[in-house]
Amino acid sequence: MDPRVSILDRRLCEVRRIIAVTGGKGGVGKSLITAALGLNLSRLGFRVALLDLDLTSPSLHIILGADDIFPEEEKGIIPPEVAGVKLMSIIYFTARNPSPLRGPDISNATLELLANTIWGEVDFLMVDMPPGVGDVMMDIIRWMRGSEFLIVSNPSKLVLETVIKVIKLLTELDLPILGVIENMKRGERSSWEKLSGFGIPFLGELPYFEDLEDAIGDPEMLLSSGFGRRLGEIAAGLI
Amino acid sequence: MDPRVSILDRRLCEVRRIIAVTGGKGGVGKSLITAALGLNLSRLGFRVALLDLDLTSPSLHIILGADDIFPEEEKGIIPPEVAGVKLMSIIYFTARNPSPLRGPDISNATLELLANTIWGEVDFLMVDMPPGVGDVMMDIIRWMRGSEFLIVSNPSKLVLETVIKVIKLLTELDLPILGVIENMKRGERSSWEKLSGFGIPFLGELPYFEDLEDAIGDPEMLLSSGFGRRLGEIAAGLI
Amino acid sequence: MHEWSMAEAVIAAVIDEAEREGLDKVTEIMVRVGGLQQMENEVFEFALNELKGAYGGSILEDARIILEREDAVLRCRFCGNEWKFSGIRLCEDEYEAIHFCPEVSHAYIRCPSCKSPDFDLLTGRGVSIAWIKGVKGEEDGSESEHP
Amino acid sequence: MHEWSMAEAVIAAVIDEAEREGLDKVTEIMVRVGGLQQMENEVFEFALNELKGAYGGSILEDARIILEREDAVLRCRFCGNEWKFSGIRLCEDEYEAIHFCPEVSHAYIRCPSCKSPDFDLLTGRGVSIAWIKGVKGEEDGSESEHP
Ligand SMILES: Nc1ncnc2c1ncn2[C@@H]1O[C@H](COP(=O)(O)OP(=O)(O)O)[C@@H](O)[C@H]1O
Ligand SMILES: Nc1ncnc2c1ncn2[C@@H]1O[C@H](COP(=O)(O)OP(=O)(O)O)[C@@H](O)[C@H]1O
Ligand SMILES: [Mg+2]
Ligand SMILES: [Mg+2]
Ligand SMILES: [Mg+2]
Ligand SMILES: [Mg+2]
Ligand code: NI
Ligand code: NI
Ligand SMILES: [Zn+2]
Ligand SMILES: [Zn+2]
Repeated sequence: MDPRVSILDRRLCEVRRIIAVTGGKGGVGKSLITAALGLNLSRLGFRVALLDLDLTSPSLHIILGADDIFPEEEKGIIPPEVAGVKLMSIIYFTARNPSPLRGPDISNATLELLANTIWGEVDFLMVDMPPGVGDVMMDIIRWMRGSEFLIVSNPSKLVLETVIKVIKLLTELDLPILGVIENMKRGERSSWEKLSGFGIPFLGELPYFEDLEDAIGDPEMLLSSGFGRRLGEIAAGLI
Repeated sequence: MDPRVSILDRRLCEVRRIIAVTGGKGGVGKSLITAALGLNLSRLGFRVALLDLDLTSPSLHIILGADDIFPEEEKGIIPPEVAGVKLMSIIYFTARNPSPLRGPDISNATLELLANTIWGEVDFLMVDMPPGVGDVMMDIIRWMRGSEFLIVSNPSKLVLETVIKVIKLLTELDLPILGVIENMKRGERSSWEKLSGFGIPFLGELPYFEDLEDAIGDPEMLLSSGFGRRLGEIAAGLI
Repeated sequence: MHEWSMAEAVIAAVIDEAEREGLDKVTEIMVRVGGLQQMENEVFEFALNELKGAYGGSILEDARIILEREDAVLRCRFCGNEWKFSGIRLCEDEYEAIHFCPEVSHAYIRCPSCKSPDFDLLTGRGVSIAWIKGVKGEEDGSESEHP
Repeated sequence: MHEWSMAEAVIAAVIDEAEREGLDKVTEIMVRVGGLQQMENEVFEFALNELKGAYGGSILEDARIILEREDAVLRCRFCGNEWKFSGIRLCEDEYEAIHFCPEVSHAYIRCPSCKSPDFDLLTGRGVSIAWIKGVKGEEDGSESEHP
């Protein structure tokens, strides 16, 4: 018997809300949105933790410029703070080595992090999800009960089909969908047109920001960028 | 004993070259590049087949506008042709239903497709890989022996770390790397600067094309677009 | 038929296994056929017998091939519920899709008790080789079993 | 220590299991400790005994806790080779990372025979509960085993 599952609810019991940022497709901006929302919520006075569950290509540590931090061991694993938010990522343990993980490894590593991380009192735990509709999505559903899902879409035809699958899946299971953020909007094209029929909220759209790349690695610059400020408005709507 | 593994080499024995398009990160353009390279090689007179292994968010059928095709059963599964190339995708079987697959499901479905697809004589089998460094990458390495790897990168800081991991992994295993394509280049920024030290070829760069979205679903338009023509040059270099 | 390509795989695998085990003749092959894949048993058996001489070997020309059905049993990872594939109703296209690729059952089947698509297949996915029997050395002819 | 949080998980899991089985007292708990996770056995055992009264229950206050080491054995999916974790040498940081999260062994360990990172852990990953023994109904006191 695996003892880890039995402790999960206790580990998360001081976490007020869990928001899983998803969408199914890669490269739509899930990680940047997770980070920028978390930073904004923290600046609004909330206690925020971020969990990077894109285990084979984690991004949050890069976005936050979190270079030389490492968790402490104290009756569990204490996530270090960076730019005012707690960050838990497998990057502390894999460093920069290639470390291919198959599905059961992903589930096991996720469960290990969830069973041993001591979050403390947290208002928002933001989970950055990997692309794909697979192990991590299923594991969050079974292991992080009470999660709310925030869906990131964009106007590309290549994104729509997968986003619809994710919405259908969450709807089938009666799981709470916070809404859709349409990222990288340019011109008239929009995916929201085709998503509005699913009866979920529209949280806002973000244009393509040419200078966003400069803010990666610098949380203050990210917050004060057009992207960061726009997500400040969206964050205010989530409270 | 699983009989499927024993037939793989025979199934692939009439395939001259297997090119797996990878990079580790999502949204860098792997699928568009796979499709555009395949279409170009086909126009150059080669027999081309495409295999979509991004099983939970397949894209090739959308890019090729392959709407009402279905494989035939004839001593195996015969991939249908679209725009002059053979296309094998799980989309024929999942339709648009959400179908979450865990790691072992991904491996099993991949093996099922590889064991039963009758490719016939093919000069280039292009494999569109999912993001992540996990089941599919490991399965291609063990089951599609002789594959050559083409790496798609882009100038974002969020892409570099993962691309480096993929290059290191393939290099460790002495697997053939065809080279790196730098996609979505804008301005001065480039990932190739940081990748050139790994001793692998640079295949070329592609700018960001504002009108590329219009060509999705229309193979002829994709071929004649700036993106498609640039990949024609890169395809010529692969022959 | 897809049954044919799976039969080719079985024959190729038996030849591989016989070579690994140093058998001179394969006398019996037990093939387990999972219910999820819905193979047409007659077609599959016909193909297996047609193909016994394939791939250049005479090693399993005389082998007796036995097919055994295995029920497909699914278990939900979310709630633990177990159920049989044979007890649920799908439409024809869905059965066909699952025949081609049993994993796409995740597109059409949900846990009857909690609606989750997060289930595992406990038994009865597809085709597997349960065991083969054969002889080493023509003269002695003693049979031995190889899982 | 991380040992402490794993001990909490074990205690919580034993309470859950005892409730499922309707036990009034847990008398013995066999905890298997996989070599890959490199738990400090004394710390872990100390934590387990300290925590026996945790989560409001007196149900396992008197339970005897037995720890059993299990060797970590890895098997390569590419070439089939098997090897023991205890037979390889890593540096200190690498051991520590694997202690925190055994799956990151895929970042530091390669198959000794073919260099592949595509291996499975056959045994000895981390902490599991092998079985618990307990009694139902104070008066009768008969022991039963629960896997
Ligand atoms: N609104 C935006 N404007 C400009 N670039 C963006 C925007 N959103 C995301 N990006 C860029 O797109 C790429 C993918 O973003 P990322 O957050 O890594 O997506 P995901 O986590 O969904 O894979 C990154 O290079 C990021 O800098
Ligand atoms: N050179 C380019 N110029 C403009 N858009 C591009 C370019 N390459 C890719 N895209 C767009 O980026 C998105 C991701 O491309 P895709 O091929 O799906 O990437 P991947 O397969 O790596 O996830 C798509 O919306 C695609 O249209
Ligand atoms: Mg991301
Ligand atoms: Mg793709
Ligand atoms: Mg499954
Ligand atoms: Mg593994
Ligand atoms: Ni068939
Ligand atoms: Ni420890
Ligand atoms: Zn269920
Ligand atoms: Zn090996």
